[in-house]
Amino acid sequence: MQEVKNRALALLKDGTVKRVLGWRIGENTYDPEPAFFESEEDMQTFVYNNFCAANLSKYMIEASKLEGKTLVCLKPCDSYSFNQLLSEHRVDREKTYIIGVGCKGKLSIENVKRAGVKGILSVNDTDPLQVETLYGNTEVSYKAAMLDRCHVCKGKEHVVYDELIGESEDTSTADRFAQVQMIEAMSPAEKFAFFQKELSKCIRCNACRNVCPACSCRKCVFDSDKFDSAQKANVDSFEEKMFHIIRAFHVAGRCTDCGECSRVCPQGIPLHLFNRKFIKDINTLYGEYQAGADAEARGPLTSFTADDAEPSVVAEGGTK
Amino acid sequence: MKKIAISNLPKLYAAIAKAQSLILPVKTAGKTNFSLWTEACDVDLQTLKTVKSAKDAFFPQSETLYHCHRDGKNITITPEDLQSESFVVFGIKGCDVRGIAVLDKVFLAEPVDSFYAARRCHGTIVSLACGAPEESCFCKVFGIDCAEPEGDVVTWLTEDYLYWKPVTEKGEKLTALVADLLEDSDDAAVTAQKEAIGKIVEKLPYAALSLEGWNGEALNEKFNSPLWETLYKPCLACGTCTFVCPTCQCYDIKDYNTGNGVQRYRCWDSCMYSDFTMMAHGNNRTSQLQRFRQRFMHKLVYFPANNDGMYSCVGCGRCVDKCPSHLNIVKVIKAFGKEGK
Amino acid sequence: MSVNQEFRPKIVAFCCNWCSYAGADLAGSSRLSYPADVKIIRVPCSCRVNPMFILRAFEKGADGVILCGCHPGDCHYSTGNYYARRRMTLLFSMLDFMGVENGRTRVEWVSAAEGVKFSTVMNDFVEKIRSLGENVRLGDLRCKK
Amino acid sequence: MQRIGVFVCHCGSNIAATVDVKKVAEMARLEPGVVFADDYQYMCSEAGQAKIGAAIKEYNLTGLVVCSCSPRMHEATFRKCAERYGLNPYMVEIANIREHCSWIHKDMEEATQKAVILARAAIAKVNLNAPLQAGESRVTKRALVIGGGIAGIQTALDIADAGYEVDIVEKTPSIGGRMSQLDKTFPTLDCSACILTPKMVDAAGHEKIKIYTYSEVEKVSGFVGDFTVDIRKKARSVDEAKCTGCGVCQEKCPSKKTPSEFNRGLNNRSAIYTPFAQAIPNVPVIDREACIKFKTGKCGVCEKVCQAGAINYAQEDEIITEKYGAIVVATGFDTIKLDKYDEYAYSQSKDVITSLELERIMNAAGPTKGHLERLSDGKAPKEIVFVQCVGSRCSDERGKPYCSKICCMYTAKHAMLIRDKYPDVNVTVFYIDVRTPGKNFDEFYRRAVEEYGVNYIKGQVGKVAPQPDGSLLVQGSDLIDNKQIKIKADMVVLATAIEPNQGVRNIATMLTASIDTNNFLTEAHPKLRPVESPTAGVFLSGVCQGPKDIPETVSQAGAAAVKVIGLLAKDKLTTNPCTAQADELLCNGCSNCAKVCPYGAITYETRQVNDHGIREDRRIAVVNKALCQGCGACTVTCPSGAMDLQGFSNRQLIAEVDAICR
Repeated sequence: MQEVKNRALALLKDGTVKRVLGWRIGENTYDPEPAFFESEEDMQTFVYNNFCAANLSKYMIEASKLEGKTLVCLKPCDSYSFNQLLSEHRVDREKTYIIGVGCKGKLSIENVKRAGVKGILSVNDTDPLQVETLYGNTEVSYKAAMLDRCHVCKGKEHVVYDELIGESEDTSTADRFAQVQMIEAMSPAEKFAFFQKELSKCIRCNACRNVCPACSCRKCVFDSDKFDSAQKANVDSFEEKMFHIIRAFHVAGRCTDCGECSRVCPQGIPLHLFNRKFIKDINTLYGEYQAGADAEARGPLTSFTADDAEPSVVAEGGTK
Repeated sequence: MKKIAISNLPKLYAAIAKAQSLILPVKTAGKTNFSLWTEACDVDLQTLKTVKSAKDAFFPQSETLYHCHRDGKNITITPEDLQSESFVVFGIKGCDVRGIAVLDKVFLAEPVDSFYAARRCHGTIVSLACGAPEESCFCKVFGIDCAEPEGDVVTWLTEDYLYWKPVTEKGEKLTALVADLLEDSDDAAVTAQKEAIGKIVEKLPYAALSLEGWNGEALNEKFNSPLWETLYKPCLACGTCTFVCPTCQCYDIKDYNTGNGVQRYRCWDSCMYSDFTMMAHGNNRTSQLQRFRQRFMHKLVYFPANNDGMYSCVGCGRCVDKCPSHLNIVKVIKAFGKEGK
Repeated sequence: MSVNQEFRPKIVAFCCNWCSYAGADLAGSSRLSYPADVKIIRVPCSCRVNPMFILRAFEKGADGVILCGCHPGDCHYSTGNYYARRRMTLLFSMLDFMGVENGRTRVEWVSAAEGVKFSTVMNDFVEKIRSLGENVRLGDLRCKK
Repeated sequence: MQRIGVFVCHCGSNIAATVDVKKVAEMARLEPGVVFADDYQYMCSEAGQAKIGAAIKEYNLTGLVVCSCSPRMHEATFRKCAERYGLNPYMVEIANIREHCSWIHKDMEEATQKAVILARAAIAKVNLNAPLQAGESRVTKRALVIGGGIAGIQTALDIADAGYEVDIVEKTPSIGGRMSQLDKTFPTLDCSACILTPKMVDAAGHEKIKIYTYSEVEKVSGFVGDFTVDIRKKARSVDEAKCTGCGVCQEKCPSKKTPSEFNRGLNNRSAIYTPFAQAIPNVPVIDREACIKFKTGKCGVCEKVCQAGAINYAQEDEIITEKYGAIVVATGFDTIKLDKYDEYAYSQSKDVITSLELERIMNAAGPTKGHLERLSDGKAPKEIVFVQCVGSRCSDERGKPYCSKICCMYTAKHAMLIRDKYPDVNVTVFYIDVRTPGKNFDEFYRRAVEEYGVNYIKGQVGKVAPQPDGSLLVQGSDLIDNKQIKIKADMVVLATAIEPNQGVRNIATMLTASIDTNNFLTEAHPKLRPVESPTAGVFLSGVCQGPKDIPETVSQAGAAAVKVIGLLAKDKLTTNPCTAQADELLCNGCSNCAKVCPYGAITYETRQVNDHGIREDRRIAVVNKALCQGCGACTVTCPSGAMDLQGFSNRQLIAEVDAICR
């Protein structure tokens, strides 16, 4: 979107910001990469299109350590992550200039491929997507190519920004917790089989952890010897469970449900299910809570009420 | 040239599996990876690229080296047995076969890695030509012919038949094992497919990727290039590229406390991880820039310098497909290419 | 449900120092018996128990894990068990979500005066674990070797 | 690697009868780190301890495991024993093989097997123990009391009488608090001022007590034994040293239209004023918002009439910084605002009043000089209705869920006093329950009903409607006779709920003392530590902790004083070494640990760290060892495992888990 680019360039030129954190145009429309831009020349490769799915808020942790202000482009859902990081003192608001960029639902080339398209040579980002392939030209509807998370978008309002550019469109068509409920309805054996199958694919690449804005530990507990838990590979099926349960637990009440974990998983494991299960439980048991909506709010795991549900609520089916 | 009707493939799998274990692309929860064949498994030869390469078959992501068992004050150490039974890896693509050749350079050179050598010795490779190469493929750049891959047996899949051509002695042996199921055939269908593949390969977007300047001589120039400073920035320091790569061969050795002893195992490691080669004094690569540079320098500069010019990239394009930040070796090569011009 | 009386489960009980551990002591001095399968680990407060400890116990072969603390409102540190309650509720819910039998984990509030309750709870819990049998869904196979 | 000695106690036959102690020792010898294991009749005996001592010397032990009774029984004994023989006391772990084993199991084999496992867990833990040193911190022998009501005065007097310096900080111009506003006190009906004033005088005259009135606590830092407090002494505009308290300035002051706080706004006061005649100090303050001199620059009457020359318009707020060893919160209460209770017509009629207002009306120094009269027309009321539980025991958000505790008694008092002084006045009380536990309380209430003929009706008042003739129509229900009642009253008195003083939230934040949902300060333990706050060195006195009457307040005030004296009597505080500690290389500085710390022991500082060669400034959690009580809440909140608890570390607990499960 030219407007974002022009504005970012103007702010860079007038010295308001020292650098711009956005996306650099890739080899194709669908592979823009997160990038820092420091000069006008560099800005020529800046892009903001519907394939710019990456949540840039986590890059602000490192950018906050740099001298001068960084302009960052945040989509509505990214702004929640930024706010959460802010509440945990991991980013510096003073050093951040936020352009809240509009979002009409982000596209995933994986989903285009999932629709059966092979050998993609070029693709545009409008509805429907015109795809040129090695094996002929085809069309894919925008909706089919949209990231799964955008179908259950939590809203297109930015919760923190300095200025807003571009329009957003509501893309939410499904219930965010439908998948979770589907699993909850299964028998223990079916649930176990479902997760066993999914998690057996895990290769412990840590992409989910490293992309997650809530997983912002300097050193992950699974990389340190503090718990005798340092593991690198899928040695036994237990370890994936341990890793994913604990990871979800550590981000419980802090996860904004940005969906990056599922987006980046090379094995397509629906990792967001763990986070959503916690979010759903928190909402049911402790009242509606949206991490990152309010940088001043106290998280559900660092607060309590005297009459909270007892853990036996689980056996009684109260978390279904 | 032999052939077998597609409808008879389950019989072929069963026949091989009866004699030895069979590893082939299996779809589980929507993703296809190399896995042990079972009656119930969903064999998937249609997906061009398995998520992980076929590397696991010879160099598993994790494997036990030995067990220590403590009984009172006595400790017994039991080494893990080496592979002693034959097995077949079916459906490996040309790039992955070359990947194994890269691993051979590392693990079969002195000192020989006995676990790997035992597997190589007992494994038969049945490769499969790539009927429909995809946009991220650039194996041609590394001199790989995906229309006629290397292997003990080479196969081609058409709409009706799997064409089967034994190449090596191991391949002949396997062919003999399943001879009942195979019928003789001419080369016509295969020749036609090879021609079609060749045309597609020419049209691949990265077909003309130039590796000019990537060799041992370029070490200092490449290492010291300011380009890395920009290139590494989006890197999340995850291990996706490393773990889907057919040639990445780094591993770590760790101990697992079983309660009554220790199980020592080795598992893949990633040079992208901050604790890669962490030692008592700390880490010899302290920044992500250094770690990122290491991966590409290794594949394109150090490895060819030490292995008669053989790159440790085979152009499978998995990292191109899978990098969460859309970084990849192609972008790196191209960035340096532009710089040169 | 048939109960295998031969099966001797491994059960880890985390007890807070101020209430539940004292409650267990009282059960002892009152000679209120419960199966020897239960082994108690003393922690200062129920809020000291990290979910990782619980998963670790299962990993290493435990068949059941129970956490005992002061009754809500009576925490020696005033608020510890409230945090523990939320943490454990969410953890247990996740284990249930993943298909681990929810009877394998439990939280009970036992005061220093409730020796009888401690013994009753442990008897009941052991019985429950026996009926569930060996933990196969959360163990690490390497520990069985 | 540790060199561990394991000592298995027979406890006579208590253990040995069901546990094969020899076998336990034998099995323990096989465990990693164990270099010596033995059993003995009574480990806790002098001879048993000598055996331990000898083994420490002979085998050069670095850690001990004693398999014996509960650590709650003898952990301290064995720690002292270890220390006596030159070992750090925290290198001792107890395997409880009595209460948790021999006493509850009958089968010897089973019990022995369990004892072996319990010993194994203790050995696994001790292998990871590290010597811990109890720290010391100094104690400033001076206490601060926040609030100068009866609670604060009593606490201060008790502390001062024990010989320690005490400062009282009072927000208003005089000490005395709510009690000074009361007319009579239940159940003895003696005059409130008569019993309070001497105490105020005592406090003012006490050589160990310093009183800062018209002052507020502005900042608190430090911790138990060593607090530093900034007190803002607001500008009084009157020089305390010069003022003689003659009162001429107040008489002459031309600005006399400010509602008197002391008389609950029922009459007015001058701009320069002392709240009441017996105020201490008897030095007026100028209310700068009401003062004509301050508003317009013209006037200066007080300055002219003051013969002592005490008036000083230029006076400025003063910040006094003082160190204290202990802080007592005695901030008291106020009545709730009634704006959400329109049905009682409080804002519509001057004759609907609160009980505290009635106190002022009944008081000889009050707005009506003690005559019971209607504020609307000055007429003597003939029909008075009291409404109980206005805002107390309330299930909706208009009021408070708790019982204000004092209303039943003071209403009985009011009813009785009115009937005594004005026998022709009819008194009706609407109540939900009459709650009169307390010495001589129920007798008191029954006198009101039986001797004074006060008409008690169980039921609630639905509406008070002012009538054109100036009367008030009270509509209520009688739940016992199950009928609607209408009373034409001349005056309605509302037993208004009490709530903690507004400023308490701010004070609690400064002190990191916790507050409950009703803004009452939380005690360290509701039963066993009722006058201590969870924050070490902070104590609670009076209604700030929960509703109380005067006798209860005074006894709690004394109890708080004793706790303070106990603290100040120490020269040094020994800190519990089993405290949390943050690993600076792992800490994210995210602040979540501080949120769950009940003691406010965690703060953050920006510090340069060297993380394997990378030097950078990082926000790091710092645990104040003097405040941390070692609960471990922070350790679980910390995702990276940076926060760990000494003595119960992650690795130690995991080692125990592993040992039990293997």
